[in-house]
Amino acid sequence: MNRLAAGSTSDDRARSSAGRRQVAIALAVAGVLAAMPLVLGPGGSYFTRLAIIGLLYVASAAAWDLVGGLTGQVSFGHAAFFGVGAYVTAILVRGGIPLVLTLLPAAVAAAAYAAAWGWPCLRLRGPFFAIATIGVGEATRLAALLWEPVTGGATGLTLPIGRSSALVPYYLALGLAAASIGIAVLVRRSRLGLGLACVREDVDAAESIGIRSGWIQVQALMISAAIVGVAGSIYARYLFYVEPGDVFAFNRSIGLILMAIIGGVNSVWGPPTGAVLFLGLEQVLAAWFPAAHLGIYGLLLIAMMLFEPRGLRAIVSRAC
Amino acid sequence: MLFLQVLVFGIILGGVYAVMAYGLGLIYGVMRIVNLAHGAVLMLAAYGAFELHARWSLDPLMSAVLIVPAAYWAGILLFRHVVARVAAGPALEPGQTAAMPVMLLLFGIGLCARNLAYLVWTGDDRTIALSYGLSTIDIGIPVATTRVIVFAIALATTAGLFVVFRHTHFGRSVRAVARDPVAAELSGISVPRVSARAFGAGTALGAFGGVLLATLYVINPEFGGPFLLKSFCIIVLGGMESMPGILAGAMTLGVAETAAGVYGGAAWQDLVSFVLLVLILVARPGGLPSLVRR
Amino acid sequence: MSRRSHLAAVALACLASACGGARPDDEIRLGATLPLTGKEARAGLMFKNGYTLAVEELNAAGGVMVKAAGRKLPVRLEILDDKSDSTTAVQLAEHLVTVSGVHALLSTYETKLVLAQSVVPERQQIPYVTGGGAASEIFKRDFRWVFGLLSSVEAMAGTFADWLAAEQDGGRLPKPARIALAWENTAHGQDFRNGLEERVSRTPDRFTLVMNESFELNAKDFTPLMLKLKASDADVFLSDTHYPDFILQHKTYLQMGLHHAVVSYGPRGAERTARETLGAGVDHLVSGQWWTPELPYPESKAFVAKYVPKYGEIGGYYPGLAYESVKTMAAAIEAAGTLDREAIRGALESMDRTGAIIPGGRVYFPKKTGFQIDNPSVLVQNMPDGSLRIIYPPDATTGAAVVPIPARATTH
Amino acid sequence: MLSVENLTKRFGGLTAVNGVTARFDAGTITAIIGPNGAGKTTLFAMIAGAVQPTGGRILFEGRELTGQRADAVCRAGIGRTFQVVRPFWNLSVLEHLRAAALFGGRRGHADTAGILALTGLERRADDPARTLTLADCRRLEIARALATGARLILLDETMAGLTAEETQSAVELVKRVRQSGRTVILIEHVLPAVTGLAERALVLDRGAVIADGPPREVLASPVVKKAYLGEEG
Repeated sequence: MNRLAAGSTSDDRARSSAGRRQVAIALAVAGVLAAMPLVLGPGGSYFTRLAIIGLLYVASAAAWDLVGGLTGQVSFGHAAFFGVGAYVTAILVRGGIPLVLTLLPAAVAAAAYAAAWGWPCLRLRGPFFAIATIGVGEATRLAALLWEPVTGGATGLTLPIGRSSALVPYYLALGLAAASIGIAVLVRRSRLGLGLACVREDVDAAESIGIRSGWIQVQALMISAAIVGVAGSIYARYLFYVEPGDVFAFNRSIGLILMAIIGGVNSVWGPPTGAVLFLGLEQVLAAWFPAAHLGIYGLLLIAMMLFEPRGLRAIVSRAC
Repeated sequence: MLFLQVLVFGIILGGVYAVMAYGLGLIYGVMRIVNLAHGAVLMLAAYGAFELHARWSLDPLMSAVLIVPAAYWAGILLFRHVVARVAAGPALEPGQTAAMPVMLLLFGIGLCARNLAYLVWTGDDRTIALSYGLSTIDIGIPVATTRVIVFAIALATTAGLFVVFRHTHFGRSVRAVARDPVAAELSGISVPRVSARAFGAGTALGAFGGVLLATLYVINPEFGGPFLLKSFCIIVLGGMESMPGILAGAMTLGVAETAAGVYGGAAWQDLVSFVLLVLILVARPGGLPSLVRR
Repeated sequence: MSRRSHLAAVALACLASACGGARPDDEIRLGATLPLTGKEARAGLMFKNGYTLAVEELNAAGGVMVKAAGRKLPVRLEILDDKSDSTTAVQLAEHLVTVSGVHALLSTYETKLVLAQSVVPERQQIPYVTGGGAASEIFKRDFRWVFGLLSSVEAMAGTFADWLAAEQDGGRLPKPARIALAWENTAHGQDFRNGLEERVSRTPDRFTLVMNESFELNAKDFTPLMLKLKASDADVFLSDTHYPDFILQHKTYLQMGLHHAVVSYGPRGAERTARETLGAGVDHLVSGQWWTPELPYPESKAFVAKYVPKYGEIGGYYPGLAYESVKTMAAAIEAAGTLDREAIRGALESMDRTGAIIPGGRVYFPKKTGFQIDNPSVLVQNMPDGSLRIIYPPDATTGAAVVPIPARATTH
Repeated sequence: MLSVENLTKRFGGLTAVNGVTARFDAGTITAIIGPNGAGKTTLFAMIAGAVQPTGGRILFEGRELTGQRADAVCRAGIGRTFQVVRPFWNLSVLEHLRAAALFGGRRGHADTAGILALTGLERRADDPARTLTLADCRRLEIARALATGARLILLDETMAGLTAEETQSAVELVKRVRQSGRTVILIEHVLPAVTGLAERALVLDRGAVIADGPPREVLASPVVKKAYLGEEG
């Protein structure tokens, strides 16, 4: 099924019933997840913590795909947004502002940062955009290391832990994941989504029908960055500790790419599914093959590129 | 006087940076493939030099004679059986080129190589102790002998590559493929074969760089990462195509880093390359027209 | 399909594991995560050896006496691999507490991992002893459950200052001494700088800071740094580095033909591989350690005698601190006489144990530092014959320091 | 409607278009012809905003378009097709029209049904572009340009590579486009099609206009014959 944008290749009625089924499944999953910590009680805190990370993965992967999939610009630098969000929250919370009030500033800061470097870099296509994002990501990490008065340098910043419960970041993360998937759906149905699809297919042709290719891509990057920024912000509250080497880590950006590739780029459900699988894989690898986790990611990537670069989505749709 | 020192040390550092970037530049220039496994090639070759030195006390410059051809053939095999298959396969999305899958594939290969290094050599730091490792040559200021050797080799490599590309059949066919694969195919050049050889040559150059770097730096599985990122900066600075361009780019970066370290703070050195990378990519669309539009 | 079934599987697994919370108290369960893979794997493994050796030693003696149980209880230690990753270190610590039901936690290694992980004991209210995290940032958060066996890096810088002052008083260093400082841009480096800056500003008659530069981890060129060092005309060069940067930095130092009365790369310099690489270039370097196998204390010598035949060469302070962490926790449990967390915590807070293998030989957790031990570090100097000489603290010295470093005959 | 004044483009030392001045009136079909390398496509690209001129001006409906980027030119009311077809391969025909209508300047008020009927693509409306034939792709590009609400359409070799039958229907299509009130400028190599279609032909050679007038007269003129023969002979 072609999930591209508003556009519609298949029969409308079938689509809307499939859509309704998807919404029902999504709501059911969300409901179960929402009830889970309450059912598990205090013994479930391991689950809760694992789930927070998983939900942040889901949210970020779906957001990454707005740029990497829908726009077709593979970003190796999304950790920059995660880190900016995390730092904004850390700094504000240390200044005595309640966490919830820091989410919006984190989103805005990440989006502004995205606009600042996205505007020039998004003119580049394919591998060049990718290389530029590697540069931006690493430059951001190094700058954070050097900007000690604000970021605490390599030591980073600790957040006051207070007596608050792990459920706060859990529900925030759940909300963010839901919002991120919701935004992924909405963007794909909107004018913006259609324009991005055109830009991805052919920049010149897209411009020939009046699409401002630069601006429209910046919009996508900003939305994506805002979501990932909020994910970073929740992460800061989850870990109570923010440090450049962790929040700006290149591996974070790579992780997002892997998630999207595993699930299938350019789809609403592919990257989130990939995120869940990635989390599972991480846990399994940590337990069973601790010495080989890098290599297994590598082999997975090689195998996917050799046999199905379009990810699980394509495998599933072939099987059905 | 200080400025002169910055210039001299910067240019010599540029020689070091050039040898690490040639392989990446060749593969990109010919096939438009961004070889994210380049760092792993550097790292494995460095370990190769380490092993040969540890077992048979072979000087790295001698071990290059063994490692470089091995890397050439490994590159050719890798290209034929893996890279070319992905390049010919489907893209992430139908209708697009397979550039991203190839890039991600090579990244995956790099991950595997790093993991392999952890398994074989552990995460410990290794060094190659050379009799001349600490000696210096006085050219008004004392300069490390190893660096001067690497610098001289960098110049010689550029000259050698220049000759190869201009005056050999292989070089001419590589240039033809780089200019226009379709036209090359029509004029009777076997593009797959030339591409495989070019990939092999790029891998061999990378391995050569790795061997040379092993004489200067501590070796561990993460050895390649920083070099890969700097290499990007260099080939972008150098205009992506030509070997003299890479040499010039490397020296520019070397001088820029040294100047940043001396006139700014030592900690700014690494930042320089990334900032330059982004600035050049973004600010020179005229000079790099191929970058702006597909 | 697979999406849903996978989610269900994860959920089930979590439910199943969550039920395993309560266990009988017929043994003492300790838990720790360690970086057994990833970039800190080498230290992680030595930590594991140290932990394991101490636990074996306790169990060989029949376990640890717990008064409430009326007998000695065996100790069981569960170690998980956190892959040198802070998120994993947190998750797995949580797992140890809630799923494995450990009575107390020992820590992972590496300051940043400990910074992240130490939130878990505080939230779960479970005693936590760390021999792997030194950053004072860990202890500045008013935590009640986190106890540090490593003196802060600031304190280590202070030890260097104390020793330099002693050399000044012996007339072997000028007063004030001109110090050039280089620090890696990591938590360790920052703390080292903070400690030294504080001492310099407190005793301006003794020290002046003529260079204060940071550098990135795994740098590829230290020429600019050395040019600056040369221009600074210092008496003492103190640098705080990781191993790869130490090698490259000192190589550049030697190649530039620099010379100072005292040269130190913080914790580096005593490694056997450093001498293989840099030869006589490492002679007289001074390094600061939280523990070293050369310490002349009998307890320390006994530990080394047991460790080396079993696990081989000791490279760094790691196994010693790991060993001491287990010993400290066991002592606290014995003193508490129960496995009650609050009681163990109380025992840690009021602990003042002697006979430890770490420099100073005393284990105590002062409240004013946020329960971080405040012992001196041990300073070691490389001798030209390849031996190591302990030159500080005074109760552990094995010879006099060579200050100033004699000029090298020629520079090639 | 459109006028270009002294339009010039140099690539390095090469002058692709050299001081072209011309006016195009509303409701007409003008063919731009000339041998290979005459600068036709460069001239088009400059009008469409894809290439920025080195010198000269472009005026459209009295507005200065010189220096505007392609997307702004489109929103000003000029639509185009490409010499080598460039549809959005993974989008359906209808999505092409919807995107063009949404971004082309009229905010979605395009008569998509009418355009589908005009271009004969009704039956393929839901098919992705990658499944269309070359002739249908050409139609799709015209439909896409129309859906932007363009009043002036630039057609770049719309008939190249088509069969005789397809060419005929393409000629009909262009006529229908004009009848719907649009102005058309086309580059064409298929000369018989030009004579049956355009009122006026503009002949370019080496970047300059060498003839201008009704197609039959122009093609008969000795200068034009020489230019073509010189190239092809």
